[in-house]
Amino acid sequence: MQLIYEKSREGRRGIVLDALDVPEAKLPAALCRKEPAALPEVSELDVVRHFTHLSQRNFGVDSHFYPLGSCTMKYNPKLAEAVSANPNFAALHPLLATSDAYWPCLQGAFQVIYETERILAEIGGMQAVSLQPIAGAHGELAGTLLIAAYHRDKGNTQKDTILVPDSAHGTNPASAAIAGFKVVQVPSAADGTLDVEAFKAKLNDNVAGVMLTNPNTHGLYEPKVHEVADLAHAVDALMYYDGANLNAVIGQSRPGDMGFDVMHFNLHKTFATPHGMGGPGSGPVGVGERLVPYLPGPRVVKLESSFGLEMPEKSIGKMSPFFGNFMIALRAYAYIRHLGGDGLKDVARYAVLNANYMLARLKQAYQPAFGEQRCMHECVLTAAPQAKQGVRALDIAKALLDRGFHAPTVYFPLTVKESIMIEPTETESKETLDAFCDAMLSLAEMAEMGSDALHAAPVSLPVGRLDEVRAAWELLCACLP
Amino acid sequence: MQLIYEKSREGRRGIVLDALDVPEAKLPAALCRKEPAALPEVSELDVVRHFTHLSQRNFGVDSHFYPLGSCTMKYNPKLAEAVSANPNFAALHPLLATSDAYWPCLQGAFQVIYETERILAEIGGMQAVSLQPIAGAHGELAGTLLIAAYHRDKGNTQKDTILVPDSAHGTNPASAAIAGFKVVQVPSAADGTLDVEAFKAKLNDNVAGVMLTNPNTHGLYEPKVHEVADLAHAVDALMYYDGANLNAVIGQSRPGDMGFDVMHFNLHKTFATPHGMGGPGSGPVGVGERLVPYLPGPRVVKLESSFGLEMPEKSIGKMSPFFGNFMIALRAYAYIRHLGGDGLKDVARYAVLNANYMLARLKQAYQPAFGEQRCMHECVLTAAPQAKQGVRALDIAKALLDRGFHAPTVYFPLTVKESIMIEPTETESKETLDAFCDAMLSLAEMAEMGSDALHAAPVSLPVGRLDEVRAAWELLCACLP
Amino acid sequence: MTWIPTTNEERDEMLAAIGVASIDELFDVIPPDLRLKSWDLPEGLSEMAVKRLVAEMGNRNCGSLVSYAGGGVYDHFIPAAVDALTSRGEFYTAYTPYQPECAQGTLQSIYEYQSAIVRLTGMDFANASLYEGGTAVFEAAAMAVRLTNRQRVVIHESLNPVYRQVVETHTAHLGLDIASGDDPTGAACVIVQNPSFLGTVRDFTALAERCHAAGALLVLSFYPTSLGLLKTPGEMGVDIAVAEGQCLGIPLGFGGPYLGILATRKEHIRKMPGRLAAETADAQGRRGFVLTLQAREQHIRREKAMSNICSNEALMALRSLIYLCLMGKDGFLEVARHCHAKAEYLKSKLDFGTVLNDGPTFNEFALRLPRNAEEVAKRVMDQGYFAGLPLAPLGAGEETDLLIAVTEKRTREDLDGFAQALREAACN
Amino acid sequence: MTWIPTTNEERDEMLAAIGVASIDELFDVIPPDLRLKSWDLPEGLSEMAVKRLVAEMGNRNCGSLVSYAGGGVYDHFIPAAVDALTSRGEFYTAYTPYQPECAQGTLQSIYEYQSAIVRLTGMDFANASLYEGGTAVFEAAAMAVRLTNRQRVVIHESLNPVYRQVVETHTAHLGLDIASGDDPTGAACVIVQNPSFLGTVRDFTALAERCHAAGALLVLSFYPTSLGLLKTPGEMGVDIAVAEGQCLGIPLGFGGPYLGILATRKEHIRKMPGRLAAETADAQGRRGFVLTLQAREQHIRREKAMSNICSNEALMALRSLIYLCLMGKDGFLEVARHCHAKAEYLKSKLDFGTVLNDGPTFNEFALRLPRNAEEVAKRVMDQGYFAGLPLAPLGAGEETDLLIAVTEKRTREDLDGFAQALREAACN
Ligand SMILES: Cc1ncc(COP(=O)(O)O)c(C=O)c1O
Ligand SMILES: Cc1ncc(COP(=O)(O)O)c(C=O)c1O
Repeated sequence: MQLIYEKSREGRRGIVLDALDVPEAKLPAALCRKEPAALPEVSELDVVRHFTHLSQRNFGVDSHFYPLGSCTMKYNPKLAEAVSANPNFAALHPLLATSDAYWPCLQGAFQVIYETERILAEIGGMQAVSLQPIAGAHGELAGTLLIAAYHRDKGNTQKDTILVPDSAHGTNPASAAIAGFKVVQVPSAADGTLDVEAFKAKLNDNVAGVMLTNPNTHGLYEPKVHEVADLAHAVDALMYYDGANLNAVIGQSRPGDMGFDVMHFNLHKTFATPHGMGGPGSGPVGVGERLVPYLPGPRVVKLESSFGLEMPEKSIGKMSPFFGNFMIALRAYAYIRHLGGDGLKDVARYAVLNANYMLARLKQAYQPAFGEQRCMHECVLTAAPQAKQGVRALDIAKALLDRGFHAPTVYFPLTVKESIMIEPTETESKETLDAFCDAMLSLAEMAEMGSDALHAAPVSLPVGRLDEVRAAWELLCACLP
Repeated sequence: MQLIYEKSREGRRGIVLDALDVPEAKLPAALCRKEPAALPEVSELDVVRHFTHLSQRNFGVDSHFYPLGSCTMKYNPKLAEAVSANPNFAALHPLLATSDAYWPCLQGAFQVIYETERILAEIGGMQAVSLQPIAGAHGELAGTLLIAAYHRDKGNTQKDTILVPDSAHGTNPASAAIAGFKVVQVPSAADGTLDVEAFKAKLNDNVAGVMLTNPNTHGLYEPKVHEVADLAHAVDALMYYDGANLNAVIGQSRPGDMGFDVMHFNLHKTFATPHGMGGPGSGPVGVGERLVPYLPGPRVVKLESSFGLEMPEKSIGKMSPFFGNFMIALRAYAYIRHLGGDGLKDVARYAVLNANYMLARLKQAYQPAFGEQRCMHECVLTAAPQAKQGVRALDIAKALLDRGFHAPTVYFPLTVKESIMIEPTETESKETLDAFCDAMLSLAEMAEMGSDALHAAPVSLPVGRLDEVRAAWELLCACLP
Repeated sequence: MTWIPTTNEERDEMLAAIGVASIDELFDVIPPDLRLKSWDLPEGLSEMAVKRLVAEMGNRNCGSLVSYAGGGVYDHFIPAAVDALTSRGEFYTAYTPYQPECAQGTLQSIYEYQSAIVRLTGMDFANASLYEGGTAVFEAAAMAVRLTNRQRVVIHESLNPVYRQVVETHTAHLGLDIASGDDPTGAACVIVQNPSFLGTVRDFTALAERCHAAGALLVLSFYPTSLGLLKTPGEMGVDIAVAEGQCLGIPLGFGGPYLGILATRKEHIRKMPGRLAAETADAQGRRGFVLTLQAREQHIRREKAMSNICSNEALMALRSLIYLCLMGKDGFLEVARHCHAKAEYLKSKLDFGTVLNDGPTFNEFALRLPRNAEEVAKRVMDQGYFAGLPLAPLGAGEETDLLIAVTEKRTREDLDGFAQALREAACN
Repeated sequence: MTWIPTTNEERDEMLAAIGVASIDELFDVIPPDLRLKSWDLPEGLSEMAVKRLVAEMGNRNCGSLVSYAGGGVYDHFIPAAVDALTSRGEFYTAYTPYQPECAQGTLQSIYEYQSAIVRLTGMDFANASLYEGGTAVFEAAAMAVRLTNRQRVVIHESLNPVYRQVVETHTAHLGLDIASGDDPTGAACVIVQNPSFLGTVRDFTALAERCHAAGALLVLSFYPTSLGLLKTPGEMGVDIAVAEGQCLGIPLGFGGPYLGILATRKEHIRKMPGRLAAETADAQGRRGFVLTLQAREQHIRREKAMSNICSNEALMALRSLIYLCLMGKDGFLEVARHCHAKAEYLKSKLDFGTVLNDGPTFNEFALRLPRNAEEVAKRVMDQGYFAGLPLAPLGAGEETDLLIAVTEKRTREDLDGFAQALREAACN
């Protein structure tokens, strides 16, 4: 398919403005660019067809089952999209909030923020929540910065380390490091949960915080999470909860009750806001009592008869310039209000049911990474048996594309060789799960028979496997004029 | 692909309402249905995926060049769609207009109707326009009913016949017949235009009206149209203009000036409103002075300082219950206001340029139906040379689908054997026209070489050629529970 | 302002290929005296300016009023997924499926729509769509005339008076005898509506039998939402069932586009107007769908066609199909239940007026007020309500009569507020 | 209320396959003391009720006011095609292109976006997106620290004070020395903004040279729309150019989602944060696109990654790409020309105030009023305007100072009306 730049024709126009109805004005030439930017010269129809065709080269949840482990690719309700098209929100300028003269005109937006933060706090078992972080990783950064502020304030100058399990998502160590902490890794036990003895060995007075997710990235609930929290708290280390896996326990077990002091939510996972080809997400940060004074601000507060803004006493400041990805929060708010308390409880129940069903069906052919254990909202299998026949997890993934399914996550978590991590979510039907399992099982059979076809997959898509080495070598990252 | 009914699972739910907040009410059982309607039981995601997949089995202008002759498949601007999403129009109840108590609340809608009718009248060279007809054929019906009313009013009781050229679109004779007229066909001359001598022979005192389109369905301008009009008027027969081909002459030559008394516009052709897989369209009827008193009503009129409604003196009544397809007219209004007078002139200019360019490129391989004449906005070729090799227009059409183009109109007009009728419209680019011509020429080469592949086409789509005889024989027109 | 992509250079290349010097030359065939005589049109405006212009006009409609107007089209809830799906370009920028292989999306959706209507109505066949509910009544009458070869059409008082006007306009030149009442003797058909224009629910089974005994057909205009609860046309023995499909996920839009529904019995199918999709297969046996029985249609039969309809309302049929799928078996029933219960609740609050219906009603009823209905309407407009339809201007009641419709969108709180406002406006 | 499709029967079949008696049993791993302690959440509401609820909240924002607020995000025109295309499910319901073969739509669009940013800025490389303009400044600073191994970051007064706060929050625990001014000595970078927060346009070429001479980098925060006219970061010799991309077809949306843009020179590419798409081919030689240089990223390098960013703003990058394509070379320039000319026109009408900028401005300027700016703002709010941003609460001016931004959406008539309203509010 051509690039839009290759479709450009000199002099062709898309959008045209009205003639200027005020006098022309000129800036000094020295301040001006020499040549107009070489943007494509295309018609509106060129643009519409081009991007319609590009879209047709994508799998999305709207078109395909998308069991991408750790990403919670659930159905993105059209209600939420409709609600966010409301111009009374969509056209609202965020900096108006900097002057209280304008607050009377922002009450609806303030209320959305206030209520969403209250509701998320209840869901997480937290004291308060800030919508400022833009994505999950940004929530982690906010969290680690809160931990740093807490210790700085308490004079805990020696606390320079964050403990992270080896199964953690890459953003956890990265966020801690970006915040300014040393990162120390804690190994997992053979059963896939945190090795508490190893944890104890790493825990010391320098530890400022511990980042966990529960269930962990092996899809397993950490049964000793409270013990770990107690151990951490004993050395005044704070517990961070990576909310990426909240879909497994929402309405069942709250991070706050597990002993966590700070957490983030992934609105684009648990709360069904769209993933948008890689974002926008939204990663609100929630805190227990200890960290409330440090929250990012300004915060929406209830005044006498209206909403207004206030800076928390010891705020770490602004994680983002305004109120985070407000329009994403608005979608999540619509999602939550539709489901309500009971509906949200069912989310985890059916997410876990679906994952266990798939595990039960697939474990005959693919080796479960952690024996006979049941999983939570996702299951980790390995293609280790298949690899012996020369068929790797990657081959299975590619072959699934040809069968009309998005592939599961492969090669993550890094702790499991040839891992295949399947997260069906609660919005998929049994017949979809069955069709996918059938495909997986038939691929396992093909692998066993030593079929070479799996190495050729995918064959039904616009391109086959692409040469990544060449890409990195040539580094052609822009089409130049 | 499965039917949505085949995806149904007992007890599965899509949209759920809130619990009823008023007392339950019961209707007498004798008035109630025995069983609930067997509608599908599916989830919202089931529905979204199903219809996303269905859409992917369609060609549309947004995705494909669509040179379907006589249908003016031009680009449907997104502006018009955006404008029609405005709830101040989209949620407005049409019957409110029946009480003048509500008129103050309908001024915006009335203004759209008033202005659109005024503008269309100017475009057609008509005195007045009514938006009531729902589609082109309905406009024709309105027109023939207007002609009938005129003659009835004048006591022209003998006028029971409408003359229609043999090249006319099927709706013309059908509309005249549905209105209650006898239809007499007038043959075309060998050069593709109306045979004036033959016309004279058919013209007599019983003729109530004459239906023409100009350019005619051969894509040729009728140079003697005014002579024909004079002849018709001499026997008090009125001239009807089928506006389906207005795209060829908009801003160049107006039906009113050509001598027509009544016409329809196809907003879904000339004015770029979407064709919606076969509708909705909109077919406003325009009239010259003579027919103004008979127009469908009520009509939006300018009162002192506002808009209101009025029934024309001798109105034929209501062609449709309300104001026609108002939201389609609103789209057309946006289209017209964007282009303005000058922009509309260019529409015909480039539509005609594009068609002649294609004719020039293709006439080497496909026989032009009418010799060396230039065409207007569409050209009629024939696959007669190819048919001798056993390759019919249908085969060319199907093979084009495999090349990523919608097929031109084939086997219409009925006057031309193996006709291929190509209408590129003004919104397509030269490179698209070239790519299509290249494909057509290469198919002609294949035909010449006696390639059998053309009979197998299409091979790249979800289905190959379908068995129409079986469909008519088995008549499976609904999936029953 | 333009959507034309052609650059001047490309234009010149094309002119050269054609062998003319200018575009104007291509228009030389037009005799000079037929050239443009007047062209008094506004100048082009940017997209931005058009958007603003239309938004300003929209602001001159009272978009925020809560409406109790019905009379055949209703303010029902439309799930967001309906718009999200029908706005896909592959649907709305396609046309009639002349090439079925690249239009299976369209054709399967028509087939599924036909199936939904058949399941809803209990009839045997449904067509792919007609223009809207009023012309659908005309099409049904014309079909009955064709089927019976009789020239008399009897219209029952239950029929929407606006639809009757549409039928009269369309038949003005046909020499038919359009009569009132319900006597089928010598008639092609009797046309009834259920619920009636004033909202009354009836069972027309007995009339169907009388019609058939007299060799006439029974045509029923129904309200699709009501079929969540009400006896179906099929159960009543109706021959041709027609409807306005707006209530099935289509915006009010000041009158259109809407959806004409037509369903009939097997024995009448060859005289049915409109398109029809049917299942078939390709040479490999893969299921596919095509348009069938096209010999009924204008593009083949010309002046002998069953109807002149060509472009119909396919996209609206798709909307209604998606709506029916989203609501599903249970949801569709719920909507009807809610509409009915809420209307009954409102009725119970309006004791200052007299309900005029002589039988049970579904979600709409006629109320006689102690004062001129249009005056009352004006007053409650200021309170934020469209009170319903004054019946006098519709020729369907006295000056004091108001037609009030209630949908599932109205909450108890809404209804209480409206009842109060109406009471004040009508009684004070 | 639910989006769960599973029927009770299916649930039971699945439980049987798993070998448990109930869903609850699957949660047995959770120790009883960690079970839900509180769950005080509202009850579920239907889609219809949620829509209404949110619409009511929306009505409590003043959606119809005409806004002259800027300060980094602006009320620019967004062509309808941007929404029409980005709302396609295949775009917005996809995720990170982990499987490039089924994500060529995503990957090609990222590549085309990167190309557009490179063409716009005159830089060598652009990444696939960052969160938004403020955190993008932090990422640039962190990148400069990595590249230079220096610990001092100098922030020029031209930078948006809100962005400075964001940088300070993010660097609080890094032990960096955050200084003010423009002295590059010993600095990792100097961070400037063009136009400045108050709207002044400058040429930073000389500063770039000074920076490079001192071994420091120059980071520039730019306003994409202004690059229709203004000297590019590339032309100035900037090392890292960052921007808020909201002006490129993204709604204001009370603060997000927006788009962080980052572009840099070839020599810095391996220290760049964020994703990067590159061209390559498959075994058959068909062109395709993949993510590349992933060893910079968290999922591979973990605590040693260039940034912790994972989900970014891909859909917003797509919006900006579509916007830039629709506007095209000429249209994009036109927008800048109009913004500038209209702002100059408004400026000329505001002679009752003092323009505070010490140089030319693009489309935004700071005005000193004869009266408290917030009071004036309140008054003109009643006339239907957001007058702009009072500068005192932003710590960027006196109580009398107002920051006023003008976009191509304002007509001369708008500007005249606003100037008049402002005059009355400020002077009477
Ligand atoms: C376990 C886990 N933690 C954190 C993240 C980071 O979230 P985000 O991509 O929103 O920054 C992810 C994202 O995939 C994740 O799976
Ligand atoms: C020449 C001609 N006349 C009339 C019509 C009928 O218009 P509509 O389909 O809007 O009823 C058409 C439609 O294709 C046509 O091409």
